[in-house]
Amino acid sequence: MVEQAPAWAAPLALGLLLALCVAAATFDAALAAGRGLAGALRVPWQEAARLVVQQRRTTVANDPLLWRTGGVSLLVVAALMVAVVPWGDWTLLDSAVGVVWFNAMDVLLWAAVWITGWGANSAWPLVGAHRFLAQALSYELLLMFALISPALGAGSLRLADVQAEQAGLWFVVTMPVAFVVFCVCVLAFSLWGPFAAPIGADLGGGVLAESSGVDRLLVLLGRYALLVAGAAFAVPLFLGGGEGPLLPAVLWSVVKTVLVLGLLVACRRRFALLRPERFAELAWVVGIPLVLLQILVVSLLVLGRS
Amino acid sequence: MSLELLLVLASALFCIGIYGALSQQSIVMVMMGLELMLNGVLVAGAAFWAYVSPSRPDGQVLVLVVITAMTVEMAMGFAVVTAIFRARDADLTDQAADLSG
Amino acid sequence: MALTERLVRFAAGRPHLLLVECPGGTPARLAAERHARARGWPRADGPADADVLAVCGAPSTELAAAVELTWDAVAGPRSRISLRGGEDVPDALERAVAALRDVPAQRLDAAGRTPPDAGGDTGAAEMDHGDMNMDDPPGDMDHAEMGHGDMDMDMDLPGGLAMADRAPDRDGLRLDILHLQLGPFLPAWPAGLVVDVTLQGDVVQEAYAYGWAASTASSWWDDAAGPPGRRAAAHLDSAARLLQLAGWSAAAYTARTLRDSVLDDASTPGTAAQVARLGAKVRRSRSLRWGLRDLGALPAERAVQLGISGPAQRADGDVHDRLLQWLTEAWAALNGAAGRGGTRGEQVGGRTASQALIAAIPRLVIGQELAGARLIIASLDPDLADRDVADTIAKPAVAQHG
Amino acid sequence: MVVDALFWLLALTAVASGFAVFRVSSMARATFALAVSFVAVGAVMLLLDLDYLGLITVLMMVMEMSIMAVFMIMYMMNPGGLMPMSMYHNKAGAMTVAVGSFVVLAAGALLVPWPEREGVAPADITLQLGEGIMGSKMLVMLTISPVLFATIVGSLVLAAPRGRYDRFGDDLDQPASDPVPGGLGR
Repeated sequence: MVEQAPAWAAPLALGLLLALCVAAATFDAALAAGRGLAGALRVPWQEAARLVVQQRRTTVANDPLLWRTGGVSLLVVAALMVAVVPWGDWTLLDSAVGVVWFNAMDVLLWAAVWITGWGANSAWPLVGAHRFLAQALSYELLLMFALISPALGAGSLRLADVQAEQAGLWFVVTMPVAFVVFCVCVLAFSLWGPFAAPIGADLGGGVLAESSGVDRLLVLLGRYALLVAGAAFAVPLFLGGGEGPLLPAVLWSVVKTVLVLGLLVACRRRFALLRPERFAELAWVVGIPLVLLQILVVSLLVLGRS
Repeated sequence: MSLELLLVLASALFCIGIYGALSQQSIVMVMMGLELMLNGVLVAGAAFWAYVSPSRPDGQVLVLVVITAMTVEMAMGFAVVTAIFRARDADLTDQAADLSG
Repeated sequence: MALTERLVRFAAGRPHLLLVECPGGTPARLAAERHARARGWPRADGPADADVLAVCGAPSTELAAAVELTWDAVAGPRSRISLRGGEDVPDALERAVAALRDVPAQRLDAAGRTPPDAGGDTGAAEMDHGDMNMDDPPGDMDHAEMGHGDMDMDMDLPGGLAMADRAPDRDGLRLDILHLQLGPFLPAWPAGLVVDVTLQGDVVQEAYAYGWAASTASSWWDDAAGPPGRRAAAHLDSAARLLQLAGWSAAAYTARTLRDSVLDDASTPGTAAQVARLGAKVRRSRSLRWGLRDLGALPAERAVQLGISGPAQRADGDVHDRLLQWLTEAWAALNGAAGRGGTRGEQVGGRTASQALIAAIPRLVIGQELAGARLIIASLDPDLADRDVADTIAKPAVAQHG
Repeated sequence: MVVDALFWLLALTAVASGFAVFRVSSMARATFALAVSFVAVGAVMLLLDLDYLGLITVLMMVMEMSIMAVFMIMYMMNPGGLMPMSMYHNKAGAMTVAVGSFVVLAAGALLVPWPEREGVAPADITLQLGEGIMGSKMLVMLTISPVLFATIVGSLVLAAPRGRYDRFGDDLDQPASDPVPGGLGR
């Protein structure tokens, strides 16, 4: 019942991705200053204008090829993630292994962030890049298991099937741990909130310490795009996709995405930085057993049903 | 795209891997050569599955096993490099030639 | 192009402000932070993120050179202001915006700059590689004796960089080391402090802490003639900077706001309650405790041995404890507790409190990771705007090998 | 037609970036050239409808290359390739062997009469793999799991500088003395 969208929907989806990025940035600005939405409306645009006209910095003996590639690829990865998301009854790319697709795209970020930090040939960005790898080693297995849970519940790696399986009972009810872990992992690969250590203030900006102008804009936009992609992915995985009363399914998908996105964005103000060397132990000693238990519960439910 | 073309691609990757494994001095670079050789094997395995016996899972399982082998090779390789580096401060094959006759 | 011009003007409405504080520039920094907050200007993480460079206080000769390096690292359109006291700040910020909007002048500025590859080391003083190993004699390279087949050795790398030296690390490996100078200007960093570190990976192996000469008479925070809430404000300021580094910008924002209202009028009844609420919120935060616990532990008896008094000694614990101690003492000060000594402590054995804190830095940061070292230094927060401090710690005084 | 064009593009990318691994001077570039080669091969597998295996290849290999980059930076002198130098031995001999084996292998690929395709791919190719490894090829997977476990143990033993007595002292119940404590305060 989920159909392949026509080709002209691709720019539409990209536009939706960018619009949600702007919405997320506006919401974040509104939370930051505490001066309400009206004061925040201009902020993302001012910020973008500022970075567009700003000079791009170069450093001594940098590696422009890797540096620039890394900066762009965050946005590219986010777009590729969104491509397999079913929006209501439509999807751009109906992959039979959409869940694995998401995971593979997420791993591309390991390389993307690392080469961004490496390319500047400076100590702070490189430390930030290594910090991201440490963080990635901690969250990646959690993310894999969190992704497996809904796939196991639906008996399929295709997102359309996962979404269809939830008619009546959303997976967030039966697999709350997996949902929370998934959201944490989205924050982690988006370098957002408690997981912003690779670009943290304690490293003077980390990976971004030497970037300015368009280079910085692309990375910052890429972060928002990754948050949007993660939020959009949570909807078919855990929140029943386009299911909902009155509104058409596409709109329900968008509304749910916006809600998850708002939740993720708000996390930034709530928590202090979770430093990667501390997060590692937390993720492996507490997190992984928890998601494994969740998978056990899901397996038992699936067995009991059949 | 045909079986022959895929196999030529596989041989090209495999032979570049041979070149790297034979010519490089650094152990890490030699490992990259080995990885590239296995990359060729991946292509060959996938090609045989698609063009010879798609109805059986053997080709797919072969690819999966090769990917596993690559990770095992890499993990052990890095561990050995670390151990050698700690013991002798060396990361070059010429300095770890104990087995050479 | 008209479009560029319009974008520049539009963007200039919300420039990112990089505050560079020289010892003695505290009132200027406080005023700049206050006005920037009122205008909704964000703070820059570093020179790459900045549009306006505000130099607070009067830089010494060495600091002036460091200011120039930082200025070189700011990407255009850029403007620079110099703040000496608190009064001229609004005008100066207006001037900065006007300079950012002056497109022809910005074009001229951009045309006059040389790219870093041509000019050698033009990066920021605090975050660049130009200081990699410059003082090591050439030829002291372990690689040269290793017999690397047909490798040709060429000592000079492009851009005037030197090749990294090597040293044993804590895992028993001989790996590359990197010399890095932390300070004198970093966000949320004690003004004028410099810590030379030797890094392996991101682990600090050696550290030397010293101050760059200041030009003022005494610390603004400890000035007895100031308003009554100054002690509380000083602790809130230190706490805000540590919270900023710990990645909790919302709490840091609250702490800064409270600091400013304390400085305005310490006797407002609600303020003490708000400080107490902030303290409770910080105490409750589990993510903050996870991040800061067991970092830079300094038991009270050890602190006494090191000549440290004040909150750092009374906290009797790690970075997290010192943060809570500041908030507790700020609240106590607002409730009329007199407090002993200055904001950083008392003079012990001929050394001022800040001197003792600076001397303790190497002991605490060696073996820590770079980001952890920054948190530890922020949790000690020595105040270098003291002539005694500046005179006695003007050159590398503490050396310790890990 | 489109598939053919894509195949040629990906094949050339895989070979060119594979060769670049041993040609570029920067270790970071070498590592990620290898990663590009793997991604291209993964995409070729997608062209062959092997969706799952193609994506797994991308996933595993990009992850592996990112970790490899860290080891590169650790152990190689001059990892940035800023200083001109070459780290080869017996370059000519290696090239001869490589070209020779390519000629033999490629001739074999083109000249051997390969068997005709038998059967058709099932509708769900990933299901075929899953049933394969859980059914007829179960023994293979059963063999692989102890190998993987042995790898984990073996590589840790080789690489870790300190055993548990170094961490805990004689009394294994007390908290570990690690240079950087973990998040749980154990």
